[in-house]
Amino acid sequence: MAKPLPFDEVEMNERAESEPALLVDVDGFEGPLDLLLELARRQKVDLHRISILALAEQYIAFIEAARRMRLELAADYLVMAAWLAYLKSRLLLPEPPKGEEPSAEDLASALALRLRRLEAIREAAKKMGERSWLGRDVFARGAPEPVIIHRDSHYEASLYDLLKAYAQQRQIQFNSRVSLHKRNVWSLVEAREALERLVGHLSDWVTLDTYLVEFMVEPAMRPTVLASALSATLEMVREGKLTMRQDEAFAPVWVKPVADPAEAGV
Amino acid sequence: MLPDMHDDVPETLEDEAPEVSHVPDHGEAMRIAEALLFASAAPLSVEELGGRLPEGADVEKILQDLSELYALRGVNIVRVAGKWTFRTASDLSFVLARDVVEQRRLSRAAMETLAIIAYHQPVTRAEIEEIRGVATSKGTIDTLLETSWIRLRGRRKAPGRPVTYGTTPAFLEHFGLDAIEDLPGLEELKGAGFIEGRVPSDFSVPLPSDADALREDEDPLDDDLLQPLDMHQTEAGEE
Amino acid sequence: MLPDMHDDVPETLEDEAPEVSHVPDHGEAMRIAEALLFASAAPLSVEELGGRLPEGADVEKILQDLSELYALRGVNIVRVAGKWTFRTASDLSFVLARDVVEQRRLSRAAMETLAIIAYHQPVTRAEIEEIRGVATSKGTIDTLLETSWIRLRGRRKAPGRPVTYGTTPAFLEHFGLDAIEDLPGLEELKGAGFIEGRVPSDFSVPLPSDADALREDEDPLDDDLLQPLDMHQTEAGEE
Repeated sequence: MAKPLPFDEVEMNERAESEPALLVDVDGFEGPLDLLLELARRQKVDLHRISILALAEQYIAFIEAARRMRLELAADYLVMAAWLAYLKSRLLLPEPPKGEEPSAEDLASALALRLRRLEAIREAAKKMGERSWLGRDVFARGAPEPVIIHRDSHYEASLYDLLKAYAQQRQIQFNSRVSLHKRNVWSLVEAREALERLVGHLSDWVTLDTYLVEFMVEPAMRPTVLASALSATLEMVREGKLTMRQDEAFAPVWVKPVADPAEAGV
Repeated sequence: MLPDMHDDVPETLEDEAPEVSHVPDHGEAMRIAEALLFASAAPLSVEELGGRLPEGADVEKILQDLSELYALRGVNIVRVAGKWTFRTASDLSFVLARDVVEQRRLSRAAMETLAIIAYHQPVTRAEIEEIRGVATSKGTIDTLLETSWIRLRGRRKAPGRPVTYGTTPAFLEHFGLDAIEDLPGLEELKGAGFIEGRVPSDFSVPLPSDADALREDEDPLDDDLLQPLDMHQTEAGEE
Repeated sequence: MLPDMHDDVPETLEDEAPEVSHVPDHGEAMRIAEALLFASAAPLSVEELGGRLPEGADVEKILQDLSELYALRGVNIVRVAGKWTFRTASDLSFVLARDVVEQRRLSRAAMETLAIIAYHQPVTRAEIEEIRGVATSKGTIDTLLETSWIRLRGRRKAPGRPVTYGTTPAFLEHFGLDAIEDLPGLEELKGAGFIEGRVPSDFSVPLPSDADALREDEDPLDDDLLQPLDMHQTEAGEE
């Protein structure tokens, strides 16, 4: 309210040049309601007893003065001026019989109420602004102390997980050992080649073990040599190159080259 | 005149047993509450304090005693947004204000808009404009949302389903209010009938409410509102 | 016994002029110092405080009085690194501590290492690595030591005198074993399907022992092992 008085300016406008001041004032208003409120304050009476008619006249005079000075006024201000001109004419004319439309008195009191409400919220905003703002007037602890969180790690592990981990680990170990032994596997191809070479030197029944003995230098090789040799032998029997017999279960396997493929058989 | 710093505090640090044995040591509980309130970066609720105080401690009494104890000191215990915290005494702002790191000043329009949101919440943008008699720039609402003092509450069950705005606990904390009912001048506004809605407008607002629960005439926000830009576009379209 | 919160504080809030006019109001200066110390993000030096207190204030006396005033409260005014600050009373640090029990799972590497220690104890790190076929990180052993399921038993009587590891009673307790001998043997592991397929003839699962008594090939731990870092460095040197 230290604000320059626009209402005075309008009246003074008749007498003196005050264009620059007025320009500033129009810019300073937050819309037509704000301007009306400021004009109303100039009446220096309680907003409850304000003369809306006088207020309307002052507003219209202000707007006309502003337009004379070719000030650019927002449409809002002009709309309000037009509405107030209408209200003024309604207030001056005798009231028509009760119709659909609200009476001029109702319109006037509604406007007064709006002004009072705006003033009330302005007052509230001012009071809020005057409160102690956090970070402006009052302050919180500048260096709050953090809550120290003791993390007590509780490890979860089940016996199942433990045994699984152990078994897997050990299995990887012996699986990798088997893969090392792969180099020591007597492959079927190797067995076949060896048998074919040997068969050429034979003429009579011989136990398979005898043929293979030179390949069985390592005990670890024994199963693979026997298995591959037996497979290769069976293959050669099928092809009619060998004949074989076994006297009883788990007894030595005998083999003999077939001189004449026609004699092939077990 | 000044309250004694140790009123009602049993002298626990001497080797005497407290007189009433079934009540936990009040003085010690006060010290713990003091430490908690001092250390915490955020205000603490009675429940939060109670959970950290010795079993059976009378939290309300402790807070009352602490408030009195610190009432005239350089730091006070205050209740904001329903929780308790230490704040520097407001009369000392002149010494501390120098520390302020460029506190952003709210424009008059923003301050008024904030006040309308606070006193009339839940409130739509159209309603704010009706009270102020002027269009609200998008920037004003954005600035307020940025302060985190206001929030989008929901949508009014009305044509165009406009967004409703309300204040946040941060608003209460910033303005040192315990609850929205403590807004300054609320009684006067109520008395003048401005809050109840005996105003010549198409909306009727009872007492302001910043409760999370939506009013009867509010719908929840839609997912599309997670984009503030969309929100303002939608709103602009409504008017 | 307790210092009065208002010792030396003139009753400035009554409308009396301070008695001694050339000295600034000591009580008011104390309040300002309190607020400054409270609001400051970092401890304040005597100079920094003096610069904000009323002209002529006796900063040292103010700090001394404040220290005494708060000495038995939940927060104290303390001097750290030559500067002054509020701190939670040290005997109340427990209220600021929160115990969080974190459920953590052992990494696969840690689980395997633990299993090998359990079955092969007393076992050295080199032996664990031989079985697992990969190097064991220091972190893995540390994690296991943290669980308190394994312990350092002694030193192997071998070049480099490597540390031997074994399990603890806590290990038995956690895994629900009555004794370490209750760990399933090879046949049981096979029977339970943990080991499948062909098992090499020379494959065996050792009979573990977690007895406190050292084995014949173990020496007692030396004192230098109290430094875990040294221990691991020593071990690393062995490999």
